[in-house]
Amino acid sequence: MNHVVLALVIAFITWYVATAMPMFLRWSCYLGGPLVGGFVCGILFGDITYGLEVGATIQLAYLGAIAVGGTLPSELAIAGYLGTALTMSAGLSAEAGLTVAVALGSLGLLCRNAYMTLNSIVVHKADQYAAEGNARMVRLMNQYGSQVVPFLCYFIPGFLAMYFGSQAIESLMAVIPAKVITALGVTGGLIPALGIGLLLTYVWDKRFLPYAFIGFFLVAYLNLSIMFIAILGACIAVLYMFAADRREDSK
Amino acid sequence: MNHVVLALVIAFITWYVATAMPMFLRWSCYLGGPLVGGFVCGILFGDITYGLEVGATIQLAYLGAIAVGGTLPSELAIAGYLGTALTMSAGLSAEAGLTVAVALGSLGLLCRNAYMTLNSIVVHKADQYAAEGNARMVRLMNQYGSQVVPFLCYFIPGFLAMYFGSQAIESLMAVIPAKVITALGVTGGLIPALGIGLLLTYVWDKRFLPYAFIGFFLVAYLNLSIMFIAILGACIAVLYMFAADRREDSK
Amino acid sequence: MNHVVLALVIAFITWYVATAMPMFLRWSCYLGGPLVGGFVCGILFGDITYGLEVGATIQLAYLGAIAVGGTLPSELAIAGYLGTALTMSAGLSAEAGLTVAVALGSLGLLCRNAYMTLNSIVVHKADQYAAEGNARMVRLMNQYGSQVVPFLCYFIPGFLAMYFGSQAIESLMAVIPAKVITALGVTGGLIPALGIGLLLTYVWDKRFLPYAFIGFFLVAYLNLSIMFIAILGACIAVLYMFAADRREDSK
Amino acid sequence: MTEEKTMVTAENGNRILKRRDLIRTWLRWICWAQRCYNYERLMGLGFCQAISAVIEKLFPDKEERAAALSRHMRFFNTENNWGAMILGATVALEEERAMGHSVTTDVIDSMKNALMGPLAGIGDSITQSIVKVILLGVSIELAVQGNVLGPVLYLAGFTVYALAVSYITFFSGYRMGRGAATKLLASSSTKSLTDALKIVSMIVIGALAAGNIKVNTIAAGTFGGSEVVLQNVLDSICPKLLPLGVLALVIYLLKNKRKSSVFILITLFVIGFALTFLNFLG
Amino acid sequence: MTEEKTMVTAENGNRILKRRDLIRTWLRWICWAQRCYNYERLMGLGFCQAISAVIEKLFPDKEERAAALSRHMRFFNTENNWGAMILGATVALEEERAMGHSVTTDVIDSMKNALMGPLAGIGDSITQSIVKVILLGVSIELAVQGNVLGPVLYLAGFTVYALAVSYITFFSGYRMGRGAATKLLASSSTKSLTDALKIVSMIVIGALAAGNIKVNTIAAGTFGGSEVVLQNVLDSICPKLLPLGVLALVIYLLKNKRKSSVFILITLFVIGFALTFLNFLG
Amino acid sequence: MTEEKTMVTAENGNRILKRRDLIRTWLRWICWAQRCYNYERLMGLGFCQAISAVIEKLFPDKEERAAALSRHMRFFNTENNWGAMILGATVALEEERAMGHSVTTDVIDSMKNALMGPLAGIGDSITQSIVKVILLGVSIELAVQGNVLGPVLYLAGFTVYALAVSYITFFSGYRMGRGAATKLLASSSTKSLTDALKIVSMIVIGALAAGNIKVNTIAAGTFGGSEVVLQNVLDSICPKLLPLGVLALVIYLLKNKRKSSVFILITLFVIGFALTFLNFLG
Ligand SMILES: OC[C@H]1O[C@H](O)[C@@H](O)[C@@H](O)[C@@H]1O
Ligand SMILES: OC[C@H]1O[C@H](O)[C@@H](O)[C@@H](O)[C@@H]1O
Ligand SMILES: OC[C@H]1O[C@H](O)[C@@H](O)[C@@H](O)[C@@H]1O
Repeated sequence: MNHVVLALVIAFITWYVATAMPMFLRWSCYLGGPLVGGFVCGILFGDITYGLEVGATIQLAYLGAIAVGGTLPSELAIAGYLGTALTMSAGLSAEAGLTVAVALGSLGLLCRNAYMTLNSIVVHKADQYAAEGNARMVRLMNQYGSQVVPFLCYFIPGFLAMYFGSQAIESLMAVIPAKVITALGVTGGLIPALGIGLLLTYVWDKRFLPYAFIGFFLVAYLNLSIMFIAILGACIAVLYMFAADRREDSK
Repeated sequence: MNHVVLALVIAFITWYVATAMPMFLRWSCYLGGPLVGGFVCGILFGDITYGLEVGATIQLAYLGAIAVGGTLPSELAIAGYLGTALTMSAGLSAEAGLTVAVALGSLGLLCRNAYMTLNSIVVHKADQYAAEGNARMVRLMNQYGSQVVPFLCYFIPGFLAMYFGSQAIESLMAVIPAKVITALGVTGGLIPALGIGLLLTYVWDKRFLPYAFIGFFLVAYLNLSIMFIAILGACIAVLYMFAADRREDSK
Repeated sequence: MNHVVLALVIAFITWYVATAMPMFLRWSCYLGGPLVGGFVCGILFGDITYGLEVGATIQLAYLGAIAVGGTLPSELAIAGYLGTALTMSAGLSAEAGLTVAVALGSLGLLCRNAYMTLNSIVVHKADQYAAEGNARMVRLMNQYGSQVVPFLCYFIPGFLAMYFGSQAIESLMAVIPAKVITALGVTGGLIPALGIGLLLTYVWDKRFLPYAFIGFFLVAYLNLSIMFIAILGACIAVLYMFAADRREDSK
Repeated sequence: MTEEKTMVTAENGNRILKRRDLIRTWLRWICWAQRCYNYERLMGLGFCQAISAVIEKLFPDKEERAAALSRHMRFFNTENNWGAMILGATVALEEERAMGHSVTTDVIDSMKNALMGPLAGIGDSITQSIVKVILLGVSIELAVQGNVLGPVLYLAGFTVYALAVSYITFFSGYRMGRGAATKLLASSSTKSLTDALKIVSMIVIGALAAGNIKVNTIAAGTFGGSEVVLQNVLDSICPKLLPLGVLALVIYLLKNKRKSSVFILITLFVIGFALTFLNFLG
Repeated sequence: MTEEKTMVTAENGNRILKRRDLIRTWLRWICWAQRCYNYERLMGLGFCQAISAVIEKLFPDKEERAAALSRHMRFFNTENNWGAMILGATVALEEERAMGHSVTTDVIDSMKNALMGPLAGIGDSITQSIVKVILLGVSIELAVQGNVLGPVLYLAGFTVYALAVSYITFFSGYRMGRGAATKLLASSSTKSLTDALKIVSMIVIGALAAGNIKVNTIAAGTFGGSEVVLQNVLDSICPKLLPLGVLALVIYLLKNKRKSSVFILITLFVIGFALTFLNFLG
Repeated sequence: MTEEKTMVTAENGNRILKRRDLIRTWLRWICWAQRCYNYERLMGLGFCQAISAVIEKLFPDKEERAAALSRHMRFFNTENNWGAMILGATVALEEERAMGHSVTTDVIDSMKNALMGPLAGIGDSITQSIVKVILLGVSIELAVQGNVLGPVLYLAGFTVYALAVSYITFFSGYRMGRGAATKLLASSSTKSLTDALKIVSMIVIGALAAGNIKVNTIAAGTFGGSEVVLQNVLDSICPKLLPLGVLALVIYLLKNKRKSSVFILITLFVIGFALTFLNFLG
């Protein structure tokens, strides 16, 4: 695909996932941004395996990302779609890509804060229509008015980053010493601990901590697949529920 | 072994298991008919491995066969002993043999219904002896009178099926297209689902369903042996019992 | 190392572990005598693998050894340190060494009984100092007076056994028929059952017996490592504790 | 426990029946109770044979004996092994009656009638759905590998079960008389024992399903230039998905649609043939 | 259960809204409730769009309609899927109000306010900490192996979850009106369901940790003449000790030291670089 | 908890002993309490050495000191680590006595006597049957593979255990005085802790048994023309049946027949030799 077209497509997707998608898809495509982004970019760049590898690696850092009360720790549409695309077009390793994506994700919070603030304007306009009882225009405000600012905030920087960025990153990588590349790789192996740590603190329940150890050591010793462990866990959980309900009843 | 002698032996065994065996052996040899039949025929035909394979395959269809209140879903003595023997003498695959056995088992219900109805005659005779206080004759009725009709109902058709059947089946198999043989094999792989499904509905208990999944996936993922799974299950079950008894006590 | 020096060192260690070590080390070095002894002798003889093998094999026989109320089933310092050293200097197999160690351990109870009886003298001396209010001399009695008899009881026989024993054992082994050696090996495989059996009877609790079976069959079928099984067990145990505490609370 | 023991001792003094009478009665039951099986009386004649020697000994008078034999010729049906408890209790009551205690024949007959159903219920489910399944599960696995221990273990295990259960229930029936089964059926440990057996059963059935239902798709196609084998795709999600699906279908038909075995058998044949000819399975 | 059913039937007679009105309302919510996302009102405008058609139908009078639209423009924020229950209940109450029952606008507004917090709480934890984690866990594993089923399974699973939960909660909100969420939040099976989900979550997180945190030491030295590779020593004690250590450190920083993600990220970078340059990791 | 805290603070004001006095007492206990081990007094002299410095400090008067030293020379025996709690409590009481509170020497002596048994009981079973077994189990496995970490882990683990437990119990004994052990022994979490430890112990013992009892039959025969190796037959039923059998025999002898270790040792020798010479084992 032509570089310009590619930049346009990536910029478009980034905007679309960030603010325009139907809500029932949005959180999955957004919170799972890197994973899905890796897949999408894999198709666009014609190398699905590479895309999946990059996406999965970046995703691990965001396992614990949670969107609560409208706030977010990072702009996942940018980290996930733009970050993956840049990594792939610069031909970086997944671990180096992780660094790129994490940096972009933090910068991206600027885009997010911009539209989350400026969209108030649209809402005030909608207030007027509501006061006139004009339901149709209220809907149009939500549907289309809402997208003006976001489009500017995501599409334009996205396009520019994509158009100029991959070249810049490539040149940068060329001058970085090998030891630093190794160190980036090592750090890339550590960062999933953050995502997983965040998760664990959210779900934290002293009573169930042994299950985390069981899961950990089942993989450490027996290298079982996650699906199998999830199935086992589900079976145990259902047994627990029945037992708990029975206890309740017998009270 | 001479074909006639073989036919006589198989017919004899079929009758013996169906109605004449000591009761403490009867249900194991009957409900486990195909498994035991495969073993017995394996010895008779001098190819134990083949016999066990055929028997085990057929048995799976009857895992859920339950004899309640004198009724039965199939005549397992005929399916298990005659069916295995015919399969082996015609040299069929275990899956094709399954089809043969299932068909015979259904037909065999005729034999069963015949003797279960006609044996009333013996009972009425025994009533007379009882009314005379003649305990010895009552016993003789039960021991020997009871076997006249069954012997006719099982031995004769058994002998005929065995004597003429294998030839017939062989010729039949020769003209069946390969695709049908494949389909029989495929169906043979599906049929155990019936036996296992029946079983599961008998034992059905929502609270314990997760254990069925655990068993399933332990085999699916780790290919553990049934004996090991049964031992694990027994350990869990005993722990459950102690816990349940403790709950009882603490009430 | 020179044979005399070696004999001196082993005799010294045997005494030190038996009565002189700081108490917080004593029970670990004593009850785990063969394991630790195997390690120490491995270093002294310059063949750690051999030492560990002999030590671990002997240790299994003493898994269930428990020191209660001052009594002991065997003199573990002698079995563990002297026994391992003799085995190694005679170049015996671990199984044959087990027999040697077990025999020495039983003989060693003589040494133990001697000092446990004779040390009363020291105590009575200390009584006098206590009655004079002389705390310092009481301490000296405990620290140094206490070691006179033990040193004689362990160091001297230890040195002699080590100096003459290995030669004697070697000659003995040379004349023993092969079948007896095999039988010693077989018996060596059986003896851990005693240690493990003793343990099980100490910890015995009907309610938890299924866990012993689970542990057994996890190793028998899947050959899992003990560390993994201990971790699994610990997770289950913690879950059990939480559940038990909850039950307590809800009463 | 102690109460029961003293009861036994208290009565032992005047007992007419010897241990060998009891053993012979139990043996006749466990060997021949279904010998003259028939729809009219089921195990009626078998019961009569089993108790006949006891009746002969207890009631030397021909009239009484004839009446007793006739009474025990009636319809009777219960589970082969656990049901021996009823025989034991009947023997005890007939003995008491012979000893002149106030036990009427009515009491005996109605006890037989009252207990045969419940004991069939508990016995059938334990014997046929649980013990049989576990033994078959283990044995089929061995047999499939061509190991003769499969059937041997099965026969040995089932035989030990049958003899042990019937022996124990027969004699506890005899010792405790009428109350035996009532006690058994009410006890809370019978409940937790059944639960425990269900657990083992469930886990074994699950394992059997994964090991023995065999369905593999041969469907394949090209997707984005490279060949995709459907079975590999399914396996990468989770192995044995198709067998699980077939089992789920069968259970749905059995439990929710209340279809018969024959209907399902035919359905499986139709599915097997159709999907084979469509080149989906093979 | 029966009580609720009769309630529904009793009211059904005079209902103004048709099923398609409800479906459209639900669809608008689940598609566009966050379309005009902003810090001032969050999902306020989205809520208004979702309910707008209902308002048009219930209040033909322009004044009334304007007032209603304005009221539903206010600040609103809850979890995307579970929160649909509040919309359902609001629709039900507005309908009752239109039908002349004694429901005041105050009641409606305060219900919205009262429920949005609790439903955000339960919804966020189930959707984002549990369902997402399990789906991601399974999918990442597949993706790492280069299997496209990873993202496909994830998207499919999450979408089915979002649609199913919002549909069910929306309609039960509508059917039960005000009481819906209160009931949900108080029920003891919500508690044990959350516990159960936590169990699955915990075990999956543990598994993810062992599979995805990657730390290997390259330290080695000579000990007693022979070379000792530290990583082998650690593995012989227990595999994956270093990943476990890193995770323990992160959790300690998060929970005990209450450090921010950014701080930890930097810490991990520093550790990674330092230990690489010290030739400890590699 | 709070109650206990205030107690400590309330008394702290007038305490005579410094932290270093306590540390030194604990150290002397944990190092030398069994140094002059003997059947007459067991740990009596060791106890006296441990508490001697405290006595010197509390009772400068020679008479009083001599009396106190003599009292603590008496027979004393308890578990090495958990028993430190008694020393702690004794120190606290002696201090109170020195401070003029109404604590008599009788109270102190009878407390020592009353607590040494129970603490030996709980301590012996935890230290020797549980902690030791788990550590040994893991370590032997490593040692058998020739890994020096085996003994190193064992020594490190046991030492940490001994120091930590004795430190904690000594100081809580000191803080809580007389009530300490009583509380400990009565608490329901001690009960569930012991249960939990038993669970780990049981599973580890089972694993040890399967891994370390080694019995293989070399019996073989021809059956139906083909050679049958008995060990293979047994393994096809279930691996490790013979070790399980030997263990069952030993447990039967220990528990049901109450045989001594020596008897069993001889039995095992006899079995080993007999079956080897019969060419059954090898
Ligand atoms: O916390 C409730 C709710 O707040 C915002 O709307 C978003 O962050 C949602 O993801 C979240 O569910
Ligand atoms: O149902 C009770 C009983 O009925 C018949 O006698 C047979 O089907 C037995 O197998 C069954 O146990
Ligand atoms: O039984 C209490 C105690 O007695 C003696 O002092 C020794 O055997 C110790 O190991 C044990 O703990």
